[in-house]
Amino acid sequence: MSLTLFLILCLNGLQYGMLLFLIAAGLTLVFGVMGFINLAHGVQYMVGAYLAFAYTALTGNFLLAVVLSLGTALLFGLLLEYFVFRHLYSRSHLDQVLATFGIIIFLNELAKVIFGPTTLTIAPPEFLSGSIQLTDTLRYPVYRFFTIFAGLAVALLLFVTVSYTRIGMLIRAGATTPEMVAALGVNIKRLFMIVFGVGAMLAGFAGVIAAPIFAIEPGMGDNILIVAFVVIIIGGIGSIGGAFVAALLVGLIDTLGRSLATDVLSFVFNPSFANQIGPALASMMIYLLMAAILVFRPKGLLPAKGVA
Amino acid sequence: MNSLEIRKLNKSFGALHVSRDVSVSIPEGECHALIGPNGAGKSTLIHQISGVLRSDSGQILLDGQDISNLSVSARVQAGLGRTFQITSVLPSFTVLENLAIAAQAKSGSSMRFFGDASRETALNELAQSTLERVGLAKRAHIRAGDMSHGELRLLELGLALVAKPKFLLLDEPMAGLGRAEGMVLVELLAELRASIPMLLVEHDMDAIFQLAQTVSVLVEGGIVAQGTPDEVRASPAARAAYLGGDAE
Amino acid sequence: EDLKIGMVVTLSGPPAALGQQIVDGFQLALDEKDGMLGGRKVTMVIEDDELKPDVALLKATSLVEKDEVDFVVGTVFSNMLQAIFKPVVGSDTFLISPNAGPSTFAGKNCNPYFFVTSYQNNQNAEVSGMIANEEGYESVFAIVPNYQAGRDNVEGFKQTFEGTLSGEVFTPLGHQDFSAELARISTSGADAVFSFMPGGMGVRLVNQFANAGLSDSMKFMSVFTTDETTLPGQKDAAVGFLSAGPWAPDMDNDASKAFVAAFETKYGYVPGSYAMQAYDTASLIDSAVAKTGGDLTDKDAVRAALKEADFTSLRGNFSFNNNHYPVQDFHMLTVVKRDDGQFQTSFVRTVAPAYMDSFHQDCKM
Amino acid sequence: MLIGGVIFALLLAMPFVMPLLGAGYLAGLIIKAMLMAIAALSLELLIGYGGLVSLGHAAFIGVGAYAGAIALESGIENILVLLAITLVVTGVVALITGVLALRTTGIYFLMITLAFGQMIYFTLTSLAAYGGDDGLTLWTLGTFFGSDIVQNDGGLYFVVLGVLFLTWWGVFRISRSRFGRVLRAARDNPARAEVMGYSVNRYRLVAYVVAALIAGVSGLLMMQHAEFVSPAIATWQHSGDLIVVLVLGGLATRNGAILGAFFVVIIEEVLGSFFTEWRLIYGPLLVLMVLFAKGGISDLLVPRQTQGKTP
Amino acid sequence: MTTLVDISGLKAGYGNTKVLFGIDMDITAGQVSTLMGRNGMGKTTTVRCLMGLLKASAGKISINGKDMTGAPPYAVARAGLGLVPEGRRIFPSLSVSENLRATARPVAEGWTEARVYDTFPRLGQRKKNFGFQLSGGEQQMLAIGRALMTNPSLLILDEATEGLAPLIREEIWSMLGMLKRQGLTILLIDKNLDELSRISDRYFLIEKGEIAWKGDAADFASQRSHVEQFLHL
Ligand SMILES: Nc1ncnc2c1ncn2[C@@H]1O[C@H](COP(=O)(O)OP(=O)(O)OP(=O)(O)O)[C@@H](O)[C@H]1O
Ligand SMILES: Nc1ncnc2c1ncn2[C@@H]1O[C@H](COP(=O)(O)OP(=O)(O)OP(=O)(O)O)[C@@H](O)[C@H]1O
Ligand SMILES: [Mg+2]
Ligand SMILES: [Mg+2]
Repeated sequence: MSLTLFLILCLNGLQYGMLLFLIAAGLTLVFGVMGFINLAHGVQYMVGAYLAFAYTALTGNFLLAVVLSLGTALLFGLLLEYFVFRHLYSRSHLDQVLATFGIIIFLNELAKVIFGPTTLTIAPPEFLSGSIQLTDTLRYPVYRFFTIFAGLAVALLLFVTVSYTRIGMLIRAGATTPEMVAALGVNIKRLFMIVFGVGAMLAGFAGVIAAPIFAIEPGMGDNILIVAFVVIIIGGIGSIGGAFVAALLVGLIDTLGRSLATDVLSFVFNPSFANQIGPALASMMIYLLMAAILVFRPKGLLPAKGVA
Repeated sequence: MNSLEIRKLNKSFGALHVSRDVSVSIPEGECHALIGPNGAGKSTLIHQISGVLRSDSGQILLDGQDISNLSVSARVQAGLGRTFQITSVLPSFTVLENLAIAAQAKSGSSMRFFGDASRETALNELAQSTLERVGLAKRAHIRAGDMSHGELRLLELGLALVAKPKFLLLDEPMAGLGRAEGMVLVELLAELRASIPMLLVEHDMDAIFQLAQTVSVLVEGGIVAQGTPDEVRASPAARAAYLGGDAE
Repeated sequence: EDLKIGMVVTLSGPPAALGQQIVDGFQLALDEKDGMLGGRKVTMVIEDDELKPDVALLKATSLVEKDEVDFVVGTVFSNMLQAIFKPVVGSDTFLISPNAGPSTFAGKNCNPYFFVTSYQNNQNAEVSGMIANEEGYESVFAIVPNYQAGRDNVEGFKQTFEGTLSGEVFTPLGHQDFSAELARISTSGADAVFSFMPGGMGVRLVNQFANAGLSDSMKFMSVFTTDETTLPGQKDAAVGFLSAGPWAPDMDNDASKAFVAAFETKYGYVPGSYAMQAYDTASLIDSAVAKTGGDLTDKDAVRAALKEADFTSLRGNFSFNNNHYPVQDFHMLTVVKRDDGQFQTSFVRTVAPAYMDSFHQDCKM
Repeated sequence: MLIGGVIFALLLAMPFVMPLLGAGYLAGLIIKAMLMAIAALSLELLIGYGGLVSLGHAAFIGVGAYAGAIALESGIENILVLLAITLVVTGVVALITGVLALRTTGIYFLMITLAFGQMIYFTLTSLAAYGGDDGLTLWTLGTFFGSDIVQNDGGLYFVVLGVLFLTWWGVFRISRSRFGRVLRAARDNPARAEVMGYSVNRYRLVAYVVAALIAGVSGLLMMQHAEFVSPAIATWQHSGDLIVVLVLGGLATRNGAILGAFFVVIIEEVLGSFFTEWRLIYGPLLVLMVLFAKGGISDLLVPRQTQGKTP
Repeated sequence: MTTLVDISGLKAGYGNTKVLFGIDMDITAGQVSTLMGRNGMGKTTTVRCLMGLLKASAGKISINGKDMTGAPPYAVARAGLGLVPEGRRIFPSLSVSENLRATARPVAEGWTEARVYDTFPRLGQRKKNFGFQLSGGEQQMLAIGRALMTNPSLLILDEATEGLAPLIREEIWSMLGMLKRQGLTILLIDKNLDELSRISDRYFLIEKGEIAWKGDAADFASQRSHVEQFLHL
């Protein structure tokens, strides 16, 4: 395998990791702060992608579509929170799982009814389309760089907000002792609503960004939701830093694993056996990673401190 | 023979050395009090003895048996009972069930899959009598989670007693108890003292002077004074660090 | 009494597009014959297998036991076919597959009650190998999803392809990001890519392939990757890409032309081979029921009538082999953009006339 | 108790009225629901009483089914031998994964079980010799010393019903036993249970393995009923379905798992038979059930206070 | 003398259990009021209702003359009530310093982080430690500091000296005396009658969910044995 290929793989892993981070960040906040298991988070990613599709079709302008999609995703998250989720915070995790599962079922079907079952795509905007020459042999698409930078920017913003600002403290405090946060003068319902809305918006943003690279289809959020859960568990629930590290780890390992597992195995085993085992092993890779990490660190890599 | 003997226990959290070479021996029939300022390391020591925290070094002997390397549950099976500083019960079980389950641990295997445990009269009777002892008989069928703070403290003690421990670790049992309840508790402990030796962590000096035959003063992880209550009361080290001037 | 036909296809999730083509194609045939097949009025019971084996099983049992249908038409996917196979043929009901054609039932486990109107799964890939030979590709890179059908397709391709396979990559099902694979492909020095990537995977692969600028330096040939169900998502990215199959919407025969025109008018989209096969399935049932005079009690007679395949296939030549899988011509197809802006596959040339699958010898029937 | 009695009486009477209603299909539907109920009951032991939410439970169904299927393929036909093989294989897999998974709790446990479930699932899909992810059609089935009593044409219905009854009864007994009580105590407050003198993980591991064994048996029966195995039964989505069944039915209630299973199977069947977009109704229905029927179906039938207070 | 908080006819409970059967209390601005009663009589429940943490089934609460019945906790807090809850309830995932700052509402000449550290040097030493790492007593100091940082006009302390070493307890009592002199209104729940009587102006005795006795310092001094009977001393 050439060095170029390896570099591309790393960039891809990075880019996938960033996308995962955008989804996982909202998920880990909502989970960490409200103790709320939101399975519908993946569906919010799908909603983002469909919104981008609809708005690009409507306005013909990608940037405008992004802005509109973000606004709508935020609004959508707030509405969901207001009508459904806030009634579930005090309920058991399993009730939350069931209710959000119902929402997934509904929205996936709705997307199919509205947009049809077939896979849709949107083109990346003109100014982000070409690719950049990195070395003589290595070109990398601008759009993918854009996603990496968008992810990094959001990560930095979130990290600073959560670690150093007052609202960040309140978010962390609300995670363990919401009642006391309220009793000391903070409108916790509104805080939760904001966190939820921002989480939904981040997921939507990930969907918007992913739309031009991947394809848009009903149910597209389901698998990525599981991966996002893997990320927040590896990182430690409620920890933005953990989510970031874990997202990169998962992004890289998954990307490298899928491309290299078979090759690596064929050093050891005969090629046909490697071909048979390799792909299965590659699919298992992130789960192996998670299981291994949990066996040694049952609360994830960088657990949020003091959260029981 | 000493009932509980700890030898040179040490524990650090990072740079913070919380127990420094702590050694205490508590003979049969004795109540030994551990006092010291907030953050001195008293609860940490209790955690070390009960096994919730692993010591960095040192030895713990219960009735001559070295229990330093046993798990929490194995130490309980070996005869160690404890209460938590922050109440810890089974909130969704009734008060009686809480005690029955604690009693069950000491009466034969719990890997029994078919009999109805709630009908085991031996366990229920033991639970009931313990309830009466700690003064919660009237609350037997309340969900533990629905009780007030003070009542929970009593249940907490009951949970330790029902298992018939050979030694009792008490971390601030009086905290949160009203005057009247506190007095009941002191009487109860005074009565128990003869049969169950105990290590008592408490900030309520009246209680300590009523109960303890010997006292250790822990300051910043190390023992600075040890002796009878009167000796300790007179010790300048203890007064400076803990009791304050008007303790007399 | 009505002729009862049960249909088990996938109508949920993204693959619903395939199931829908089958439902529409069959319905079109029915409508053209005023709701009658072989002179008998038809009642359809359409069931969604949800792409879950246990659901498929239950639906199939329901069709044969509750509705007591005369024919079961299904399924889209091979694993669904496996799930419904035994209960349907076990109750002596004819099972006609309008799409899935696994090797499992083509050889020693062939069954008198089972017919396939599409193809044997490996055939398209085998024909792709021939196309690669004819086009003069010396080395080809194969990329398929890591599941049974994916592996079968690579095997099929290898069977006929005479050049070297410069690499084979198995991606997870539902794979999103092909850039790593594409990087590898671009440095492999292969003349062409061979792929089997149904549904959304195909859309992503083709778009990412084109975006990476590989279309200029490398040929793209595939099966079930650039077809009428994926082209609306691929559009210009797929133009000129090659595929293998028994039919394309611009097939030069009257029946086919009429079918495509009627279909597009009625449903507003370009029919793919799924719709064509469903239409042919309806025609097949029509011919068999007519031959038996509408009497379906004599199973042997029905079987003989089906076996004759005495109907006008939209594909042109069509007959059944001893294992009840089709013998038909396979062609090289390419993607074109039509004047009305729609995309479709287009007939280029016939590559394998009257082509038989390679399992029929094992069938003792 | 009453409701349970009614359910089992109905199920027992069913085959005698069924011929009037399209036997095989209805039997298939009920068997599907019963199998789901068995698997859900086994999971109940973990979730309802142990507080351990596993998202990899279906993997044991898969392991059980494949152990049986592979043994069948290699010529073993006696159902009792198949059962033994299934139990041994499932038990070993459960023991290994259980020891590791139980190092974690809560959502971490959920995710690590998901991870093990996925590993098992991917392993099953890579069994090319047994059909890979297309699954495997079984041309022969398990027999009871040569008799077909344990097959669809014979008395499989009653076999499944019998296993369901045993599971239902067993899980209930276990929940009230000494063992079950410790398990519930550990769910309530593991630190306290530990200080009471229980080595919490040992109890949890036993529960985990027992639950897996029952799931394995349900897998074997599934195989016998479908005459087909496929890795699809081992997916996490299937585990998720089981959780849905439990929560809908009412967690840690006597009949919740059975009620939930029948509810889910019937509602899907009924809604699905009306129109293809039935999920537009099913989804919101789930949400409404959670919001307004807090204790699940069990509580709708018998509000929890009167429902034999747990010991 | 203005009434800061007025509670009348307050009834409340948990689920089906009734706990409060009609509490009437008035807290006068600038005074130290004490709520006494045996364990489980409803002291904490009364405080929770006052703070809006528990919904009362009947009765009225007004703060500064404004009806606050059923108001959410944050609104009550912003109306000037600062709570040191039973069982400390500090924020375990925040550092000591963050615990103090997170919900602070600074005012001119009010409480600052530095002033809290002056009052509790022990906290100053453990500034960077997380809440969950603190000893029981340290947590208690933090809970008091945290409430002070909201610069309340009424400070409510529910068993605030529980678990504190005698020296610190002494400090807290003298600090409360000082706060009182500075004009802060205080509501105390404590079992330490001797210490209480040094600073308290009003007494409320709660018995089975009702106010069984109330009186001022003079009443308390003269009727102490009567009160102690209620407390079963
Ligand atoms: N996990 C931990 N990490 C870091 N420091 C800790 C940890 N646990 C306890 N400490 C520190 O160790 C010291 C001793 O704590 P410990 O709880 O033993 O005190 P204590 O003597 O019981 O005090 P109190 O009387 O207030 O309960 C305290 O300063 C505390 O902050
Ligand atoms: N969360 C709860 N659920 C149900 N009942 C409760 C709950 N909290 C308290 N109670 C009940 O309400 C009654 C009053 O409790 P409360 O905590 O107000 O008492 P208190 O006077 O503060 O006692 P203490 O001095 O022990 O703190 C008690 O009998 C208790 O059992
Ligand atoms: Mg302590
Ligand atoms: Mg209280």
